[in-house]
Parts: sequence; C-alpha cells; structure tokens
Amino acid sequence: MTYIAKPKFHHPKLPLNDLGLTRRDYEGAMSTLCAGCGHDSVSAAIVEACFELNLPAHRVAKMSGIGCSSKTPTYFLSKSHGFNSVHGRMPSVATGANLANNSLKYIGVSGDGDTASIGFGQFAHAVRRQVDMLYVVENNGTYGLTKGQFSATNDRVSVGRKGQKNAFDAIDLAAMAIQLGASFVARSFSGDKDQLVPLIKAALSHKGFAFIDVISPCVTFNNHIGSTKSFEFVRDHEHTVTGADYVPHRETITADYEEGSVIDVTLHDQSRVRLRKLDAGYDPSDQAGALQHIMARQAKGEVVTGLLYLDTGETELKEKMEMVAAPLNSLGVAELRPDMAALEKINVGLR
Amino acid sequence: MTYIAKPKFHHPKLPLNDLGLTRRDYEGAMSTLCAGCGHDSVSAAIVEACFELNLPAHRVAKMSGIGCSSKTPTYFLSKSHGFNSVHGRMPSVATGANLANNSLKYIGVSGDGDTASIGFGQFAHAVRRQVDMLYVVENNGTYGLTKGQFSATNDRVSVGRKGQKNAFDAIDLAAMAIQLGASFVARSFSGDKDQLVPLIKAALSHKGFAFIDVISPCVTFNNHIGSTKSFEFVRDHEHTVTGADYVPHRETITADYEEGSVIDVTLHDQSRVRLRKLDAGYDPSDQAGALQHIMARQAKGEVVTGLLYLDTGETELKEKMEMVAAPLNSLGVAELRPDMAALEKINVGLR
Amino acid sequence: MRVNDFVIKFANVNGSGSASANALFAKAIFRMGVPVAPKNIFPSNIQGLPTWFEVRVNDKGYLGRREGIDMMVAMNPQSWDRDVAEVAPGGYLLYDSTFIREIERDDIKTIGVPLTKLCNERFTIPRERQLFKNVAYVGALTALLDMDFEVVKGMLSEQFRGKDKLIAPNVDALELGRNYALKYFDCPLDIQVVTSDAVGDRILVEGNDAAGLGCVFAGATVAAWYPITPSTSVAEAFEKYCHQLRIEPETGKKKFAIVQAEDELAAIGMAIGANWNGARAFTATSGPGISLMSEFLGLAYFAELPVLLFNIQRGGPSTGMPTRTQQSDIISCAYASHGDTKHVLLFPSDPTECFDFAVRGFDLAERLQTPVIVMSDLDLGMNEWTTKPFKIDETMGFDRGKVLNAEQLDEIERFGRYLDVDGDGIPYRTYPGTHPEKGAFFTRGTSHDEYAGYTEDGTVNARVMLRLSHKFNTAKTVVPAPEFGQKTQGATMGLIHFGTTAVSVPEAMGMLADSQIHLDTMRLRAFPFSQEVEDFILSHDKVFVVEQNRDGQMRSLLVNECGLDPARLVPILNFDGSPITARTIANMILEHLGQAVEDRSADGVAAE
Amino acid sequence: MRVNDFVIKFANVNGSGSASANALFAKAIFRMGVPVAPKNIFPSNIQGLPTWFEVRVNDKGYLGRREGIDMMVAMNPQSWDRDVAEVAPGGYLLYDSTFIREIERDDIKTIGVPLTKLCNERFTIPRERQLFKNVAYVGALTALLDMDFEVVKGMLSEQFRGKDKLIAPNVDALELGRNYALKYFDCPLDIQVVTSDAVGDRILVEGNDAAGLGCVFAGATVAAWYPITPSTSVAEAFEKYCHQLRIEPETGKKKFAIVQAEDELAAIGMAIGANWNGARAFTATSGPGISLMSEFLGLAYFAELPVLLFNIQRGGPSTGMPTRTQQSDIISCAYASHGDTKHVLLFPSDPTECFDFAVRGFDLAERLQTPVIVMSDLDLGMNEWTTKPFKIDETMGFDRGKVLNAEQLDEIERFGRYLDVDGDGIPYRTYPGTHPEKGAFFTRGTSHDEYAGYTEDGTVNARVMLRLSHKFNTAKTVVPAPEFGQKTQGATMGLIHFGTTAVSVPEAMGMLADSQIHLDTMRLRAFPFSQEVEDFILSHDKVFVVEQNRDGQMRSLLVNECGLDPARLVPILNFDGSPITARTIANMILEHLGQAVEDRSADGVAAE
Ligand SMILES: Cc1ncc(C[n+]2csc(CCOP(=O)(O)OP(=O)(O)O)c2C)c(N)n1
Ligand SMILES: Cc1ncc(C[n+]2csc(CCOP(=O)(O)OP(=O)(O)O)c2C)c(N)n1
Ligand code: SF4
Ligand code: SF4
Ligand SMILES: [Mg+2]
Ligand SMILES: [Mg+2]
Repeated sequence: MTYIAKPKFHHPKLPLNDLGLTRRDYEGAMSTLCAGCGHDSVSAAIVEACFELNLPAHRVAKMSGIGCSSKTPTYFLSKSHGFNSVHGRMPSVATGANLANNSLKYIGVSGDGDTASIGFGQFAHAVRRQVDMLYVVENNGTYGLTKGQFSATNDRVSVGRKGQKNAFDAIDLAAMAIQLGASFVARSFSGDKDQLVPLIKAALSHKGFAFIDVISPCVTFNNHIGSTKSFEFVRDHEHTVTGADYVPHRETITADYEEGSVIDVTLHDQSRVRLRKLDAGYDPSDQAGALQHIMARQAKGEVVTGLLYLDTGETELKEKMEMVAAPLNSLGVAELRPDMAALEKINVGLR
Repeated sequence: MTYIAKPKFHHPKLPLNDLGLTRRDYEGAMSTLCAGCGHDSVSAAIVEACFELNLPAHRVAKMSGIGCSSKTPTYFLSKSHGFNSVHGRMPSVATGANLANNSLKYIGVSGDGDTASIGFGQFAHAVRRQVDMLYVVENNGTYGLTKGQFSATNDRVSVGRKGQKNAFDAIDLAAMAIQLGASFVARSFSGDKDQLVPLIKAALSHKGFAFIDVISPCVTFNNHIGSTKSFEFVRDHEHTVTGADYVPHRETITADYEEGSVIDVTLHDQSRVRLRKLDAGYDPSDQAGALQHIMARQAKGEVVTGLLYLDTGETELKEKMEMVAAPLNSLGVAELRPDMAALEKINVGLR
Repeated sequence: MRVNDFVIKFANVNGSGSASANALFAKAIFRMGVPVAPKNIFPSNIQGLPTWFEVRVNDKGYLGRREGIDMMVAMNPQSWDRDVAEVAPGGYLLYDSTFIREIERDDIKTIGVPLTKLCNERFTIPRERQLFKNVAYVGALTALLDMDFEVVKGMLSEQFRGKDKLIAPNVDALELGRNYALKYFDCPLDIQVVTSDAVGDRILVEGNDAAGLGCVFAGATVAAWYPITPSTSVAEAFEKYCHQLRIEPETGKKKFAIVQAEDELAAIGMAIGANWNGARAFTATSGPGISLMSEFLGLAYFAELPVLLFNIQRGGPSTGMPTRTQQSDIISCAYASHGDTKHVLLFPSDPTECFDFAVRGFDLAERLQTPVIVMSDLDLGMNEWTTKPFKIDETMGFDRGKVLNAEQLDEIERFGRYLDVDGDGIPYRTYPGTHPEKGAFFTRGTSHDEYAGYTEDGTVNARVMLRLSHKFNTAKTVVPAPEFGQKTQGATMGLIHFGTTAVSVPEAMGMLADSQIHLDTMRLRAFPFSQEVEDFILSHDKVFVVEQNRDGQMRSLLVNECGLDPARLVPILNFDGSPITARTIANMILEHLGQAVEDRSADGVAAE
Repeated sequence: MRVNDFVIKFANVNGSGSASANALFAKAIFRMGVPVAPKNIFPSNIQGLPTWFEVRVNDKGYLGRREGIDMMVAMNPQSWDRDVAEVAPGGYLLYDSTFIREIERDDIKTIGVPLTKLCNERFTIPRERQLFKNVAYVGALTALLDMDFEVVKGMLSEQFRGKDKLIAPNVDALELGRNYALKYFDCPLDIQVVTSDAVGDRILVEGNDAAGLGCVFAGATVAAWYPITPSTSVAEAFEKYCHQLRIEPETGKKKFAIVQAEDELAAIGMAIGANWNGARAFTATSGPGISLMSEFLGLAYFAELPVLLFNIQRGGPSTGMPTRTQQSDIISCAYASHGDTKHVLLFPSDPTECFDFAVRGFDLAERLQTPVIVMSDLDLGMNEWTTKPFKIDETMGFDRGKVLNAEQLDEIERFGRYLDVDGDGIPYRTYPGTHPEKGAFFTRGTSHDEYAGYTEDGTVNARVMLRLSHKFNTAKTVVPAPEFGQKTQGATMGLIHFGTTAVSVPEAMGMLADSQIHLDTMRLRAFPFSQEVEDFILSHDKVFVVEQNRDGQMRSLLVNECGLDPARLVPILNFDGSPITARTIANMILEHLGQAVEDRSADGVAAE
C-alpha cells in the first residue's frame, strides 16, 4: 500500500554505487507486512544486491503471484515495472514477458503456497524451459495472507500454531528445481543476509533459470515452537553446504582461501561466483549427487542452505528458441510485416 | 467407442480364476486406438492382472483424464464404473472418489501429456497425499490424440517424426514420484508383458500411491528412428534394476532364487512381492539412492525399468485423514445427522 | 435521545487485538436483547493497516448498513482524518486523549479517554498494554451508553473460561475505562442501550459458520477447498462442527474428510469425484476460484453429477477487492463454462438461510444431478447477523435423488444412465461398486447417448442437450420459491431483490412510503426462476431490480430467462464494495421517479 | 443434369490415407474454376473409425452445407448402412465392388468399381494397395463427372514435386480407376463438372491457416498455445508462415517465439506477459481452454492488458463433441471471468475475415487495452473455403494504441496509468524499461486508483469500474461494423446472423423468396454492438437470430446489451454439430410463420 508517502531525499552521506545511486534509489513503497516478517528482509536483500550490482532499476521487471510474499515487489525497486499477476501463475507471465524482451532482468517473487500448490505445474515448466530469471520463493511453510493454513512445503514433523499435526510430507522446492534441471539452485534464510545477498547477486548474473528457496519465517502464523520454519529452528538447523561469494568481473582474485576448498565459476557476464566448500561431501555441479545429499540431510531434519547446484553450460530459453538478438518487442512494422508481394505469392499458392 | 457389439460368450475351455471368471469377463469394449498402439497392450496387462488377482471387477473404479491413453478404461473391465474426467485432472477426481469409498480399488490411467503438463500439479499432490490407487501413465513422449506434439516427457535427444528437435529436458515422472514420496514406483514397457503384469498385480495389492510409468509407444506419431520412445529404442536401451514377482498370500515361497539377490516384501494384503536384484548397485528401499541411480543411468540414455522404489511403511490417505473404517458413502442419516437437540445446543451457544 | 437505535464505528489498526473487544461490545448489546448488526471492514493484509468495525443497533430490526455514524471510536492515527469526517453532525467522537489531537469539527461532541495512559499505568507487559486499551474503551462505552455491566463482565468470564487468570485483568481494564467515563463525563449520553426483548429467540452468527454447520446436518462427509477470503471460514466451520459432532466415539475416528486442496481446480475435482461415488461433498470458494472451477462445472453439468459449491462473493473482477462485498458473480455462475450450460443457484439472505440452503442444496444437487451454487457474499459470510435459530425437520431424511441399488438393478432389463424414464428430464444413476453385473457405466464429458456410450452422432447429442434443458425446467418447480414481502393494494410498481440486499429492503420501503411510494417486493431465492417470478414482474408496470454489482447481472438473467422486455426492469445498483443501504435504494428509486432525494453519504458510487 | 451443382460425399476409415485423395478431388474442381466447399467430418480418434468428406460444388457460390447427397463414395463397411441411406433419391452410390454388398434401395443408382481388386493386381506393397484405392476412385470420378484430367494429373505432379518417383504410380492409380469407369459405365453421368470462371481470383484455404497468416502480417511475435482440436492448426499455421517469412536471413534466427505451453492457463499467461511487455502475442484454443483461461481474462480486463485469443469453437459443453462445430461459447466469452467483466468479440465468417480479424484484432486489443477474442469455429477453422484473396493496406502501420515513450514521459508532470486523459475511457500505458525515472507502475488485478496504486477505497474502485464501462462504449465505435446483406423495400422482418452461418444465408433467403418471404439481413461482426445493430432491430417488427447453439446465446447478448424486448427476436437454432444449412434456416422461419415447410433431412435436432 502506498498511502504513506515515504520521503525520498538523498542524504548527502549515503554511499553511492557506480551509477551514482544510493540504496534509497532501489527501495520501494513502505511495507505493509507484519512487523518482523521474513519477507521484508528478503526485499532488503534484493535492494542491497541490486545496489551493489549497479543495476539500472528500470531495466528490472518484478513479477509475482498472490500472497504476502507476492506483495513485496511493491516494497523494493519502485522505479521498476511490476506485475502482480494471479495466484500461482507468475511463471507463465514471466515467461511471456521474457520472450518479448530478454534484455531486462526478471525478478520473480513467489510464496510457498503460490509455487508449491496452485503454481506447481507452472513452476516446473518454467524451470524446464530455463526461463532467464531469478525466481525467489519466500518460503514460510504457511499461507500467510489467508491466515495460516499449512502449505505444501510444511514439513511433516512441523506442527501448527494450535498444535495441528501435518499428515503430509513437504515438497522440497530446491530439490525439485534440481531434478527439473534448473541451472542455478540455492537455498537461503531471510535471517542470513550475509549468505542471501551474494546468492542474489550471483543469481542475477547467471543466465538461465536461477532459483532461490529462501526460508522466510511468518512471524504471525508460523514462528512458534514446533514449527520447522521458525527463525529459531532454521538458525539451529541450518547446514550450509556451499558458500558462494560474488566477484564482479573487474575484480582480480586474491588468494585468501584455503587451497582445494574453493572453486571459481565464471558466470555469463564474466563475473564469477566463488564457491567455498563447507561440506566436503558436496559437489554443486553433480545434479544427481547433490540431490541425494540434500535429501539425505533434510531427512535428518537439517536445513541445507547455500548454493546447491550450478550449471553454467545450460542454455536459456531465448537460445533454445533460436530467437534473434534484438528483443522481439523492439521490432517494428518493417521487420515484422512482409509486404504485399509476399502475400500475393501466398494467394497464388492457394489457388 | 462401443458401436461394434463384441460377442461375450464363455468359451467352455477358457481358463477360470478363483471367482469362476474368464479373462473375457475382464475385458472392455473394442479398442478404437490405432492398430499396434502400446496402450492396448497396457489394457491387456491390466485385464490379465485383474484376472489373476481374482478381483471382482465391479469393485474396481477406472479413472482417467483425456487423451488416447485416457480413453483406454473403456477397453478393459466393462463391469467397472469409469470416469473419464477432464484433461489433467484425474488425480483430484480420484482423490475425491477415494475419500468417499476407500473399499474399491482405483485404477487411474493417464498419458504423459495429461500428467506431465496440464496435470503435473494434481499429479504431484496426489502423490503427496498418498492416495490409495494405482496410477498408470501410458508414456509415449507425445500427444497422441492431438496428433503428435512433443510432450514434456520427450527426451531432449529425441527428435520428432519430421526431424523436429526438442530443446527441453524430459520430466522423468518416475523420478518425480520417488522424490515426491510415492510409496510404490515402477517403470515398465508396454512391450514387456512379463514384467508389466506382475508389477500391476503388486501395485494393486499395495496400499498407498502406486505409480507405474509405462513406456507405451505411439505407433502413429512417435515410433520412428530417432525417437527414444519407440519400441525399438526401448527394447534396446531397457535396463531393469529390480525384477518383481507377485506372490499371492496363500502361496508358500519356494526357494528357487539365488541367495542374496532376492528380497521378499510383504504387502498390505499379506501377499508378497519378490524382488530380484538385477542391478547390484540398486536398492529399491533407498529413496535418495534410487533417485541418484536412476538419474545417472537415464543421463546415459538408458531406460531404467522394474520396481524402482517400495516403501510398505508409509500410510495412505485414509489413515492420514484418520477416517472411520466404514466407507463414508455408506453412512446414512442416522450416522451423519446430529439430532435437533444437538442443534438446539448450538443455537443456545449462539445467543 | 437515540435509545437502541444508533450506529457506532470503531477505527482500529488490524492485528492490534481490537476485533475481540469490538465483538464483545456487539454481543453484549445482543445479550441485552437488542438486535445488532456488526460489520467488519478489514484490509487485505494481516497487520498494521486500518480496519473498522461498524455496529448498527436497532430494536425495530432494521439491520442493514446505514449511513451516518452516531459515535466513532477513533483509535487509529492513520485513518484519523476520515474517521473524524465520517461522524454525523451531532454525533460523538471517542478517542485516546493520551495524545493531543486537533479536532477541526465543532458540530460533533468529543470524548477523550486517555486509554494509553491508563493502560500503561495499570499494566506492565507491552502486549497487555496494547490489548487492554481495546477492553478499556469497551468499558468506557458501558458507562457512556448505559449498558448492563454485569452482562459484559459475564461475557468476559465466559470467554476466558479455562484460562481463568485472564479474567481479572480483563475486568480490570473494563473498569478502568468505565470508571474514567463515569468520573469525567455525564453518563449516560443521549445514545443509550436499554435492555429489551426485541431479539427473541434469535441467534448471532456468521453466514459461513451457518453454512458449515448446515453441511454437517446435510450429511456432507467430504469437503475439499482451497483457502480464499471470504470463503475460508465455510470450510473452517465445517471442520469445527465435524469435530464436535462427527467423531466416532468408540474410535475417535472421523466420519468426514476435509482436504485442503492444492488449488480450486483440484478442490472441485475432489468434490465431484466424491459425489460421483455417493458421498455428499462440497467446496467453497470466491470469485477467482469460480473462474478456475468453470471447466469442471461444465463437466458436472453435462455428465450430470451433483456437487454443492458455496460462492462467497467478494469485489470483482480479478483479485479485485478481496475484503469487500459484492453480488457480481451472478452471470459467471449461472452460465459457468463454455458451451450451452446453466446452473442452479441459491441466494441466501441471512445465516439461517445459509444453513437451510446447505441442507436443501445437497437435496437439490442430488435430486437434479447437477451442480448447485449457493451465492452468499462477504457481508453475509463473514459478519455476525441477528438471525432466526437453526431448525431441521427430523422426520425428513436426505433426498439422495434417483439412485438405483443392486435390487432395483436386478429388476430392470437394461440400465440406461441417461434415459429419461420419468419424463422429468432426470435420469437414474448408480454408485460404483453396486452390482457385480449391472449398472456400471462410463461417466464422461464427451458426447454420449442415453446408455452413457460415446457417440459422435450430433442428433443423439442434441437430444441429450434438449433433455438437459427439460431437466432445468423441472428444476424451476423444486428450487426454493421466491418470498413476497410488502404487498400493497393496487401497487403498480414492484421491487426485486436477493441475498444480503434483503436486510435493507424493509427500511427502504419505509422511507419510500414516507414519500407516498408503495412497491410490492419479491425476494428471489433461486435460479432458475419459477413461474411466480415471471408473474410478479408481469403484474407490475415497472419493477426495480436491486443488485450489488455494476452490470445489473440479475436483471440480465431475468430478462434472458423469462423472455421479458427489459424496459420493465429498472436497475438499482451499488458496487462500491460496502453493503447496500436502505437510503441508497430509496434515493435511487426516488431519483428514477424524478422525486426529491434525501441527502446520502454514499457519493456517486452507485450508478445508473 | 446437375452441372457444377451437386454434393458428393466420401465415406472412409480414418488413417487410411483418404484425406489427401479427397482434398485433391475438391481442389481439382476448384482449379477448374468452380467454387467448392469441402467439409471434413472426422472422429475424435486417430485411426480406424468412420470419417467423411463432403464436397459441395456450386457455381452460383452457394457454399453452405446442403442436405441430400447426390453421390456417395462409400468406402467404409462400418458405416455402409447409413451411408447408403443418406443418398438422395435418384443419386449415385459409388462403391468398391470387389466385395459383394446387398444394396436394399432401388431408388438410387449404383456404380461398382472393384477398387481393391484393381489395386491388388497393380500394386504389390500392402500400404500402396491401401493408399492407391483412394486415388483410384478419384480417377473413376474424373471420368464419371467429366473432370479435366490434365488438371488432376497436374496437381499430382505438383503435390509430389521433389519426390518425383511417386508421381508415376499415383497417375497409374488414377488411370486405373478412370479407365475402369470409362470402360464399364456410360461416362459422364448426369452429374458433371464443367470448366468455369466462377472462382475468379478467390483462393481455397482453411480459416485457421488464414488466422495464423494474419498474425504474421499483424506483427505478432509471440504465440503461446496448448494443443486442442480444432484450434491447433492456428498455431501450426503461424509457425509455418513464420518459418517462411520471419527468419532473419543473416543469422537464420527467428523473429518470433512459439511456445507449446503446459496448459491453457499458462498459454494465456504467457501471451499476457508478452503483451504487457510490448510484444504482440496471442493464443488459440477451444471451449475447455476458454473455461481454463477465464481467470486470466478477468485479470487482463481489469488490469487493462491487450491480448488476442482465437476461440475455434467446437461442440460443447465440457469435452463435448471435439470434432464437431458450434457457436456456443458466446456468453462464456462475452462475460468470461467472475465479477463485472465484458470482452470484445469478433466474428469472422470466412477465412479472409480470419486473416483480417487477426490483423485488426491486434490493433483493437492494443487500442482498447483489453482482450479481444476472435470467435471462429471448427467448420471455418478446419475446412477449406473458397474465399477472397488476402490483402493488406501497406500504407497503414500497426495501431499500438496509447503507449508513452521516454520523450513523452519527460513531457508530462505525473504519469497516471489509469487516468482517462482523453475522455474516451482509454488510459495511457508504458512498457517496462522505458524510462529510468518515470512511468514505472505496478500492474495488478487488485483494486487500484488512477495511478495504479493499490486501494481499498470502494468509491475509487467504482470509479475505475465505471471508466471501464465507458471504455467499452468507446469500443462500440471502433470494432468492425455489421454488414448488411439483402435489403428489401419495406421489409418488416429482419434476420441477424454471424460467423459461419453467413455462407448459408443468401441461399436461405432465396428459398424464402420462393415463398414470398423477404427479410432484411444483417451480419454481426463484433461485440460490443454498435448503434447500427440496435437500429436494425428497432426498424423491423420481428427479427430472426440464427445461431448454432442451443440457448440462443447471441440473442441473449443482443437483448441484454441493447436493452431490447426479447419478443422482437426469434431464435433460429441448430446445434447438432454440423454446419447449419440454408434449408434449416428457411424451414424454421417458415415454420415460425406458420407456412408449409419443405422436407428436410436434419431430423428434429434444431430446436425452438
Ligand atoms: C485463485 C486464488 N485462490 C486463492 C486465493 C487466496 N490466496 C491469496 S494469497 C494465498 C496464499 C498465499 O500463500 P503463500 O504463497 O505461501 O504466500 P505468503 O502469504 O505465505 O507469503 C491464497 C490462497 C487467491 N488470491 N486466488
Ligand atoms: C483442457 C483441454 N486442453 C486440451 C485438450 C486437448 N487434448 C486432448 S488429449 C490431449 C493430449 C493427450 O496427450 P497424452 O496425455 O500424452 O495422451 P496420448 O494421447 O498420448 O495417450 C490434449 C492436449 C483437452 N481435451 N482439454
Ligand atoms: S502474515 Fe506472515 S507472511 Fe504475511 S506479512 Fe505477516 S508475518 Fe509476513
Ligand atoms: S495416436 Fe498414438 S497413442 Fe493414439 S491410439 Fe494411435 S498409436 Fe496410440
Ligand atoms: Mg507462504
Ligand atoms: Mg502421450
């Protein structure tokens, strides 16, 4: 909601990025979420990442579905166009937008209800198509906006606020994304800005479908003891398999990491993501192995975070579709409409 | 279609099952599929399995979506009720039917278009709910009924009839089912009746969600060289990890298998499924491991078949829902409607 | 003096705990025997935004929303300006005088109670300080409005039964406000509540609660739903009452199954599957869900499957105004799905009817073998209404419609699922598993003959479609008949209304009577329309059709289905998302008739 | 003698290769300059079921379907009985006399050609033996009907250009049949084709092919679709023509993107996303897809997003008759989605108009910022029609509607996405990424103010809703106007029709004229209806509305939107899934007028 105008003056001492912009320039309207909601931290992390990446905000498009999480695009990047579509159908809208103009950056924000239930089919197929976008699920295990029903990502052992038991297993969206072939898959925690911001930066620099499952607690409906999506639980059970630092492409690498535990992967824009192996058994380039590892650890009640899978070799949608370089929406009559002679030839062929 | 009446006389020499019925009693109307369509073999396997299991046909309900595959319930078990619902939505209809009366056996038949595209969300959630049913996908990598478009299970390397390339990776429905927690997952081939019939029998004896991904070639649109769903390709690339034989619960086990390579698993109705390890590295009770194994082999172009995953410990929907033993549809006014006194008490509480 | 006849409004911040205090206030008046109509006006968000609670108190039983706030309890600085502006001249403004506020109006009376200060002094835990402010202003109101304090105190004890140590601080907070008011103001004011017996045996309940309860008494065993405001509480109520009334005592097991589906398509799919299989099953949703369910509704229509669907309408189109009320899904429900389809609709106008139509809805759906949609709305579903107590006729069973059992199947030669045996257009069905040899058939959404066999013969299909039309004609004779309200000798004009508009109609008629305008009124309760509906229209020169939507959707339906000249039907429309008021109805009719109109506060939102 | 005026029907088994032989036959007549109307009547299955191909040959240009088969080529034993029964008295039955058949009728003439025998003798490969039977009967027909053999032979050469070694055996098969006929029958029969110039510059093309081509010329770059009969070929045609016309020569890359979506919800979601982002995007579907798309249609209506949607209507409701034609989605499209919504519809009546409406549809969708639905049907979409050649006006660009670029944004003070700046109800939009500082806004389906800000103020929302109504009124002035056909001096009765019914109307009018009945006719081309539509109705005492559905959906729309007395509008309905015939129209009108009616073969399927 925008009823409270937020003063937007530039404090002289605010740090500027390469575009001469401050963090304020990447903010949005005032949040109307509950005080303390994890989603607000995710918005802040997106702001931070875009600021640090020097992204021109108007070249970003914000896509979402319906839910508290899906509302958040109003609360960051107010200079970007946004599209708050219908429940669970953001992936298709983002796919269409992407086809029309692949030169923008797409940030899709969704909730676990929005993605794992009503939108599960669209999510899976956006992954499969390798739509070039960052897809963030703000995962709180519950339906915030409709007041606290279990979502499909709620763990079987996780109980409701009033002690309700959950009979069903959770859908692990990150594991799903890996199995479906997403080329960048991470999990993080809204409470862990140091991990989240570099992941968002790397994801935004990746070409292809980048998925981040952010555990983002719902303070109102799912932050109690017994919930596995509470701040406390995640803090206590987080296990980071791969640390990821984002290195802009101009920066040279300084060798301050231990030999062997660090891998540098060059992203499509020549920036790099520096992976730090925090779990010796984990290989973020091995799809089947990563999956097995995650499933095994999660079965033990751990929340596996970090960069889970990265494949810089996969092509993204536009390449798959063999489209021309120019955005389709930039083509005019001259490029698109054949002339009357071409039409007449068709007429002749139909006689 | 039923326009050609099929003579239904009992040949005196046809073998009878324990119910005194012949295979003919389990057949349906004449198929209107293309001659040679894999789906007809699957129908035949279902007939065979039901005959051998001595199932009273009227206690089976046949559920399907839309497609050539979804038409097939007309072609088997003509004494069973059938429900040919809408495209991709059979899982929800089957779930509802199951809740109403869990004492019937449910056989859901779907296609790869029906399940992996439009119905992907419903499929995933039926798995997650452990609906007690046999769910068969007659997987031909194509949309048969709408004349041969690629489906989402079509492998990336598989080319179309006219040489069309496929830019996208296949969704492996069996792997999906495993990850989503289905308690019985198998893959088979319509051309391999010896493997398929016992699998169907075991699946029908299993309590919970039993999934069989049957590669069932479409002779009209996807049986050419270059297709990975052709009879030839599957025959050449099939790799069976676990053989499964169904053992009725009365039969004693005769030890004619090699020690160590055979495991007997008791199903809920006390029948057993005898698993023969054909791939030493494969353990059909290890969810994450099985998944990894399948993904790795499939990546090499193999078609992994057999019983892929079995978990007899998982509860099915009705148990999860803590429902009474009697089917809900058998309860009458007396069991369901509280009396006026109860209502009056509620009225009082609302004053 | 406004005794038992006023409107009070509370302006709060949502998530601040005001809801239960406000509800307590309204219920206390109800307990004093005075009819109330509380309305929650809440944002589509969880915490921190403006929310209002409006209570109309009226012992004549005029309980529709009314313009003009006699007293505003203004607790929210965010909405302060408009809250102050909304007080009727001569009305009261109660506010938290801990903070200094400029009040620009001199035509209203202000009552400052330093609620924050009082609570901060008395309580120490921050959350308590916050919560008890709400209880404290209720306390102040008991003094100001001269409410029966014992009633209010008693209700607190009831509310916290089991958590007894919460009672004392609550009563404390109540007295904090009450004593302050008694001390500093001339209590009572000229707005007062006096104990009465105007409530009679009526109850105070939400429509969705009643609907959920109705489903229990209707014998529904399966509910499949997907959360969406304002329908969520139908499923929640069903669950609550099932837990009370439907647990098998011996085993603790459930004689019901409630599934939170993955979306609305799945929800209705499950409900259809269960009904096909002989269980009574329903789903509940709102606008966006209706759109998503429309493919399945077409299947159920054509394959002739019963299913009950509650549509708790909210502001459309699209996601629209999810926390506001409208009656704008009439057309999309009546003709839901592609192809030639028509669906049975029921229009409850109070919670009692939500209950009754749940019970009757299942009978109709099974009798007619078709979807039945109960067209409630947010106002009815999510607000408490003073309404008649629930009743059932214990001598009546469930009408399961034409279902053949094994014995009956044995008696017939050849079962034809879609044969019109009785000439009423309604065929016979069988449940799966009934008979080893007979009665099995294939349910399909593709064209079929009378034996449920697939056919591509268009003539056969057309015959089936015509029988469906005939069945829909039969429906006219079994759906709830319209109810006739005011009937004036020789009136040449009539008024048609339905659903929640009903509560404002008698008052509107009174206002019109003051201008010597007399209308006969008819309340529609169902679609398709029975002959009486057509007769009513034809027996008047002009009929006003009052609706809460932009396009006059019910009017369209009337014209279309009764084949009437639309010139006879004058649309009276309100679609700003708040319940239509008597004044709006009266004024629009007066305007149409070219008469002088009394001032109304609703400014231009109602059109045509 | 029936020269250039007859109906011939082929009864085949599908998947047996008859389709191309039959099409060859029809096209050959067209090449001889005689207008033809071929119609495929195919099953919803891939192989082995009865399929028919009906060709009407008529040099007066009466190309609607006509009852009475002058010659039946009966190749399918499954459907033999009804095929024989369908031959008009005095007509011919051509059959494969390899097999002995009882023919019970003595009022028809039989022509036995031992096709199987001839082909088995000549060809050795089983598949060839099967396929060439079809070519052989075409050969026989060239002799029997006196067709220009060189034309037919020439077409075979064209068809197999590149696979030249197939030409000879095909010609062989052709001659096999031809020579047998010449030898054993008195050729030609009294049914004949004579070279003519009645075709003029017309082309023979399917509506879906034309629609796909139209999208190319309209500058569409994104197509997202999900396979469904009978709409699939729209996307396929777009793909085919894009490959011809839209590959960047330097790189071989595509100036288009076609996505086979995972379902219809995704298909329209993608089309909407692309349009939002400034590309022209469309989708194509049929009934079930319309139902599934309705939530998104409501979003596009309310958030004011252009999108073009082709609805190739088939027999409803539900999965219905997927391979039969109907016009039964009028209501579900006009009012698709919950809440108060209305959508722009276009009604093409031939392939030329499918092309034109694709081009014009994008202009309208972008000008009006709303969905536009092209309401074609299976008959039009999947059959070849003799139709005017395609034309474009090269001097005209695309009308991209009110879109602000960076310079224009610089010039305005404050951009308001939903402000009615010009008074026509149409606001201005911007594409994402246009300007670093200005013009960004949030697109949403929730209630919003003129600056696209979220609002829960019902009055503001009502204002937006009223502007949408106003915009819809503006639409009336820009959509294609109705076309007036026959206009008789002083006629008191009129006839309204639309879509594929058009092709049967002139002939029906001729039949009525024979009974001294004269009607003025008007063909609707768009919804909303312009003033002319209302005027036409009001200037006649009685107007027949001809539709191919059960419920008279267009009539409802006319009554509802023009506020007319339904008594003026008499429904003429056909919904058996086959295209309406002139005889049906004429007879139903005669019946309505109480006049004697000529015998019709369609038995009772058309109602009211
Ligand atoms: C079609 C449809 N169904 C249901 C809803 C109601 N609804 C709004 S938000 C929401 C769930 C949101 O959950 P999630 O995506 O997890 O977001 P959160 O609020 O938890 O961030 C639902 C069911 C809707 N808006 N549209
Ligand atoms: C809502 C809807 N969309 C599209 C269709 C058209 N349709 C019918 S079958 C089918 C695909 C069938 O493919 P699959 O499930 O793989 O079955 P197969 O024919 O290959 O066995 C489609 C898209 C439909 N009937 N309903
Ligand atoms: S309800 Fe939960 S998810 Fe929604 S804003 Fe509040 S804390 Fe966040
Ligand atoms: S089209 Fe393919 S899937 Fe369909 S019946 Fe024929 S062979 Fe089978
Ligand atoms: Mg959530
Ligand atoms: Mg398939």
